[in-house]
Amino acid sequence: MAVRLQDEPFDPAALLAGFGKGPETGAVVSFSGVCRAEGGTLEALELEAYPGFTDREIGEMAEAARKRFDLHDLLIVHRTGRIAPGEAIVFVATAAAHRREAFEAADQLMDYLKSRAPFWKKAHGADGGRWIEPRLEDYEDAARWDAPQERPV
Amino acid sequence: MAVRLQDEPFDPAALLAGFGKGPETGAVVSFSGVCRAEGGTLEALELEAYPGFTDREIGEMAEAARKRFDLHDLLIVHRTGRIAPGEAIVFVATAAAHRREAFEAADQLMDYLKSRAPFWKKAHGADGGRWIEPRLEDYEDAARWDAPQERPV
Amino acid sequence: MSRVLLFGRLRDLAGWRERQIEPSPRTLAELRARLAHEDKALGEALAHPSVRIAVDQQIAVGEVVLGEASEIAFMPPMSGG
Amino acid sequence: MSRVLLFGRLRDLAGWRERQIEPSPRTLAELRARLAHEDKALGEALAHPSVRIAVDQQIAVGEVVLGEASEIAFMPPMSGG
Repeated sequence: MAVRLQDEPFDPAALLAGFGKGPETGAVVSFSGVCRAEGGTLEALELEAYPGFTDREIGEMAEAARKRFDLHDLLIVHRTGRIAPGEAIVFVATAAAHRREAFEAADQLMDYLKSRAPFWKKAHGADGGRWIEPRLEDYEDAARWDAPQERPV
Repeated sequence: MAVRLQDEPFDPAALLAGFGKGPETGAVVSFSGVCRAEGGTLEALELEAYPGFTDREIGEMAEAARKRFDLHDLLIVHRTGRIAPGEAIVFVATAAAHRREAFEAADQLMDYLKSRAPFWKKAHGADGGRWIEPRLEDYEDAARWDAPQERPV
Repeated sequence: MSRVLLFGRLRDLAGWRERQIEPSPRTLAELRARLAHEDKALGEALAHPSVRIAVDQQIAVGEVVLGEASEIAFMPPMSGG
Repeated sequence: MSRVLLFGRLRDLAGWRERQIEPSPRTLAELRARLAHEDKALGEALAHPSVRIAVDQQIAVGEVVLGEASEIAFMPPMSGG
């Protein structure tokens, strides 16, 4: 299991090449999040992390997912700094005996990374930069995995 | 969009390398199904397809998924013939603007491929070969995507 | 002339995967009868309700007049990939 | 000496990302007051309930005695990756 934050670009296919080679691994899911061109209006994304804090938080979520879904292997790589359209922002790969666990773990980790992981994101365009916050649907996606809340009677 | 059945082994990472490069693609999901060693009891899987029929059926499901999930790109590669432990059996990749569509399309297509696609599968071990049928949970997984049934009143 | 295809365990049971049948049977029932006449166990296996039939690569249901059909496939439950 | 870190739009608002503060503030309230004294707009932004605070990389809630704390981070709502 590994979690990496890095300023350097990475190639999702190269990361998949060495991943999940256990003899009893039957299912490998990968997710690559890529910076969209937004019709040419986006010059770059800027992603800020809190080194030490961000990696630890992601590492804790990763370890919880590894246990919950009985993963054989897990890899999370996340870009920071300035990211150009077409470049990968995040890569999550999960390996398990069966596909249900591999899919759900990757899906859950991505919901977490997109809405609750400690990153701050700025979109740079022709009109300058603006800080962006999660879309409402990102919160909703992440909430799918929460335990049911206790309600006062 | 492409659907391929092939007797030759393939490398999932190499398939991912050229996939989903559209400028507005923000999410790429890949699934690789791999032949498990089953603790050394499995010598090989043998997968039989009905050429012409099997590819057409998979192609129709792929086209339906492409439309339903508004996919930017879709690739399905499926092995046939004799497959050794550690070799990939199936690869599905989906590309979409956002991750929910990419995840659900890959998940749904895998449920279909594992339970309803026209393949016949034989496990070869030290004690000879036996034909295998979908696990109950494969049918259940696939049924998650069915429209609610009309009930007679 | 018709081509008959067997898949999965039906192929193992019959000991063949593909056969030419001449003259072409006019109905599915006639084809079943001719195959069962030669191989009773195969005839019974082909009649099992779990076995689906494709005529010229289209799923056929119930009794079928084969007409110009050239390819009849007997498919046991599919295992998925 | 304490290190203060600002993230996201707080960093843009203040015009700095990291600062040494000397002498070390004894409480979070004292730190807030000293920052607000220099930059009223920043002080108000830091006081917004959506801003989370980490003291030595642990989330802090409510008023906090900083003690030997060496790193105080002010974090606006996280955007995710």
